[in-house]
Amino acid sequence: MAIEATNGKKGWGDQDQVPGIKSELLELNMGPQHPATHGVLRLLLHTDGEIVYKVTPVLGYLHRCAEKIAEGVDYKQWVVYTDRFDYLAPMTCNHTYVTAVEKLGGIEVPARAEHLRIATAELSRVASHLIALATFGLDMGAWTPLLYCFREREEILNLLERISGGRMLYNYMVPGGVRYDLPRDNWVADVLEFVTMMEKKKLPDYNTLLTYNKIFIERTSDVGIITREDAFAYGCTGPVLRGSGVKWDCRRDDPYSLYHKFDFEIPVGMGEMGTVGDCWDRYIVRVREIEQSCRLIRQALEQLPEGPYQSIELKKPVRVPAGAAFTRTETAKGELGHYIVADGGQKPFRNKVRSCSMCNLQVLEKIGVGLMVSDLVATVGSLDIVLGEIDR
Amino acid sequence: MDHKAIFDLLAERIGAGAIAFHEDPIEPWAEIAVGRIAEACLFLRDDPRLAFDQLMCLSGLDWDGYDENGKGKSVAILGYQDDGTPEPGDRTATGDLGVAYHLYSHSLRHKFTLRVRMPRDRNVVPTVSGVWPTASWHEREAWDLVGIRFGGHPDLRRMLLEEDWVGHPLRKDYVMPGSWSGVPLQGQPFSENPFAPAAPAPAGGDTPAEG
Amino acid sequence: MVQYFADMVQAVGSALQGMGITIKHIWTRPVTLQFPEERQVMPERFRGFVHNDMAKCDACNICAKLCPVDCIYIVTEGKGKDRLMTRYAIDYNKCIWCSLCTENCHTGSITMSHDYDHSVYDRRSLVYEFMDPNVAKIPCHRQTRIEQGWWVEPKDDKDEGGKGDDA
Amino acid sequence: MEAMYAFFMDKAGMGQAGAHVTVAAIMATLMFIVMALCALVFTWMERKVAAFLQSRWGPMRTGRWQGWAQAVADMLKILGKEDIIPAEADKALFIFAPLLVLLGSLLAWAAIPWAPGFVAADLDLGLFYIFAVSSMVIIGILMAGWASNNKWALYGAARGAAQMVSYEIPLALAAIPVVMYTGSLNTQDIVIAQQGGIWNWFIFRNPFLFVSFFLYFVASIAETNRGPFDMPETESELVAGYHTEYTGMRFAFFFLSEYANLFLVSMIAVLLFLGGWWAPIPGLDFLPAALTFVIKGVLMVFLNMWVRWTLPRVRVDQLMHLCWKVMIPAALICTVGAGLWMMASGAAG
Repeated sequence: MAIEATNGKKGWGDQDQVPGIKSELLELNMGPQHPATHGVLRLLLHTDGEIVYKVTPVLGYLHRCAEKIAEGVDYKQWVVYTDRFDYLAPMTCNHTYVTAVEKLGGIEVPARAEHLRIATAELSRVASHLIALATFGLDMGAWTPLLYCFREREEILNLLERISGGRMLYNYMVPGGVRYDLPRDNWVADVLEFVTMMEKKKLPDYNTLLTYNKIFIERTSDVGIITREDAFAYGCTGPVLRGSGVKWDCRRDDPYSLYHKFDFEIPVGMGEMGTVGDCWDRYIVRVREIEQSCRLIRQALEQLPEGPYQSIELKKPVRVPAGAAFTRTETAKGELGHYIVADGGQKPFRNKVRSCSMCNLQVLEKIGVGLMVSDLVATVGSLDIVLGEIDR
Repeated sequence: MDHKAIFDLLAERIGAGAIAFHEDPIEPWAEIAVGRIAEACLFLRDDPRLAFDQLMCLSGLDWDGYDENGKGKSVAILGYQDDGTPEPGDRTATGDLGVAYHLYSHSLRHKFTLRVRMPRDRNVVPTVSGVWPTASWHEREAWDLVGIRFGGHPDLRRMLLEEDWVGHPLRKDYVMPGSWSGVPLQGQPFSENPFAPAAPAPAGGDTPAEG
Repeated sequence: MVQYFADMVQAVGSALQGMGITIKHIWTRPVTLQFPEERQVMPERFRGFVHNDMAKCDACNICAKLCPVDCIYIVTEGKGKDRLMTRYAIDYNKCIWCSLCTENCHTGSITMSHDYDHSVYDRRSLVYEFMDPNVAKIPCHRQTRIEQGWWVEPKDDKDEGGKGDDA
Repeated sequence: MEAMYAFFMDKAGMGQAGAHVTVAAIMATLMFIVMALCALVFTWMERKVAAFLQSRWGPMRTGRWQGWAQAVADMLKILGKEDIIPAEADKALFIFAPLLVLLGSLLAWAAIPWAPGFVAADLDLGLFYIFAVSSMVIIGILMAGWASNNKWALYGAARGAAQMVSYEIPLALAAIPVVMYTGSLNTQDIVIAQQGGIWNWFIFRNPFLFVSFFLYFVASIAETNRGPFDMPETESELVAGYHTEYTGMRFAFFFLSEYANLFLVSMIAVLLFLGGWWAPIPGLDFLPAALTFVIKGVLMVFLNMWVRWTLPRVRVDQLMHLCWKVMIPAALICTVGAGLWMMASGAAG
């Protein structure tokens, strides 16, 4: 499908069309195998030279129909599948799902379990934001921050591996608590040490290396601006919404778990380097969220109460009374939601997942128009999508 | 604002289009007539007392075989037989289809849930993608997976599956096709070793030992 | 005009600062490991390849039922006291290391080993037959049930299936 | 060189023309071998430098020490790769492009003065010649991108052509103050003018020359298409840019020419600003002249790699902005400034 540039209009770009010469927009397939599309996203571009005139995301290359699988496995078994949504921050996805099941099933969760959940989920969020930083830098051509961020992420994976047993896909939370208590070694001390190192040494390094680098600022500021109105209209959530200057965080404003007990701030994009809602704002929101997550981890672990870490027997299947509820929580990428329709049995009747990355990506159709190809890469990177969650 | 009050405002506006309000303890919801949903959504978004500026979620639902008694006796989805082929789908589904809309207002901080329900053979719902642009992809997904048409949608294509895929997987009577574009889609036989002949155990102690 | 020169100074300055960060890493020891020689010590909860201890297994089929991906194949003959197990196989092509099987095993026979690196030439080789090929059938009923928690902290990693956890 | 001419003319009895041809052939072969060796060494060096900057080990397996044989293994592997020419490609151009790119780098090597008297082509217009023939690389890149019949390759080629043509100007302008000081375009003369210790190098002669060196360095990065100015490749945007469709030996030619160019511009920086073969302090002049020259070149290459592995990439329009609105005015100012300085200090000959 080629769009003819001369279909009645005077021209596509700034330049005038030469009369009598048929010109077309160049149709480019960016992806599904492309270094900058963060997985198997395919963007169908119509470009005129470097300028993009139309972006059409094509999804489904990682589709596994997890929602259909949910109807076939019971509530506990499906926790495993939630790991596979946002495979960069699986703990937060676990958290969403178990919160949804608990809300619908009226399951009490012990405070210790909630503290452990928050600590692990925030660790996972830090890991995911590190990947976001790293790959965003890589999209800009900065290789070295990628490796540094992966080095720190590796530390987080080691910590989470020690408490959950899984390296990337944890399957740690269950409805009614967490699967395992603290490990026998001094896990808490190690986490606190890591968090301190992250705040004191690593983040300043990243900031010097990438955040306040002039080239990086030039590449990202005033690029891919999502206005406040667009962010609401397109259902953007998470750092994308906050990057547009909206002080909104599900953890504080629609509280779940024990987040209301802890003290943390919500960083928002303020347009320090350009316009509010540009790529740099979305990026800096993630950097500052890492700091806030570190604070949350410290509070959750320092105030870790004694007591049970599960409220229901693990061997028994979870039964959820009939009903339907939508639950959303703040994952690393945005607000992940589960709409569970239960029929009173062991399996959900319908489990719809509201994918935050999908809504965040959708805005690209609007803001991608008129960008340069390089800026489009930056914008996709700043949206920080993960295809496992979009395609499910 | 209280859910009931929201519903009353809505009922005042669209009259008989607001069919019923269900005071569910976990999540109250309102049932709306299929034809009036876009109008209702526009009202909910634009009325300053309501100001629902975010569509949190739009879910397509297939109510076929839903256990109304809450005993967990819903019709099971079709799975696979022991030989790996999908179960034969001679069951004919008769239940309704539905769509659930979860709305949220950032300024007023209240939520509301709307549901529509329509017979299986008249599966057309007015689109709300004009109200919230985010609904566009949600509706495409609902069309793709559940098979609900959204009237007036600007670009109702399949989103996650291939354009020429047959069927809508999240319907309860969906049968996995045997092949798609010449690609066989059957699963493997679960009861026996899928890779005949049986594999020899690799040598060396690095692997789980034979029992 | 001032902005023009300020930008230039900032560009050069921030580039030099960044180069200062990277050059620091030349002097520090790299963090990566040379894998086959150096190995990370796996934590005790690490979920590696699933291992089934056939001496304990009584073919109750719970693991096979709980497996979300149906990767455990158990074939038995007969009923009651005469029940014989003829096949116990795990397809590692499908296994997703979720540990649902181990935590519900009431005999404690199925465990997650610390073995994580394994490569084969043929994916058929990843279907593991746990039955001794010389013994065609194992009576399922021969042992008493072990009552224990849903998950046992392994006391000694060396006993858990493989040996690849340390080197 | 003179000894070689003498040897072939007198001892072998070849006559003047014969001796010239023979010496040229020998030097060309030598240059090609050195160039190939450089590519091998710098591939390995790039990987190790990148690795250590990034807190990794880099290649450690091939060869006993620090994976030194990795580059050799890579080259052998790349020779064994299938040579693919896309069906829709323009075959002749596709085949010819890598050769042209390589030729451009190779020709420029001829005028590099390795040691006193040891230069393959001792041209009076040496510097001019180097800048002229190295522009041939642009044609090769444009050819490769067009012939591949791949949209990404075309993008890369178009960007590359725009970039390299633009950056030729600041590159040459930055060299003009040096030429003014020397009064000659001959590469040997330029080096000889810097005789005697680090304070006699052109980079430290006056502030304008220092800025010129900096401009030259930035322009040379752009000229070699390396980060942060690797517009023709931009692996995160254009997949691999102009060599997307190339495999095997043809790809190796691009690779070879990239590293040859890298060393070439580093050596030009050394001969223009960093004193050529002269030792930095008198105590170090026991080293052979060629070795001093190469060591300085390698240090410049290291600097280049260090920059590449630290900085993000600029956008293509910012690249042009940098060239036309920042570097060319700055280079012109430096030229004028250096001239005035020269007149003021009475150094003008």
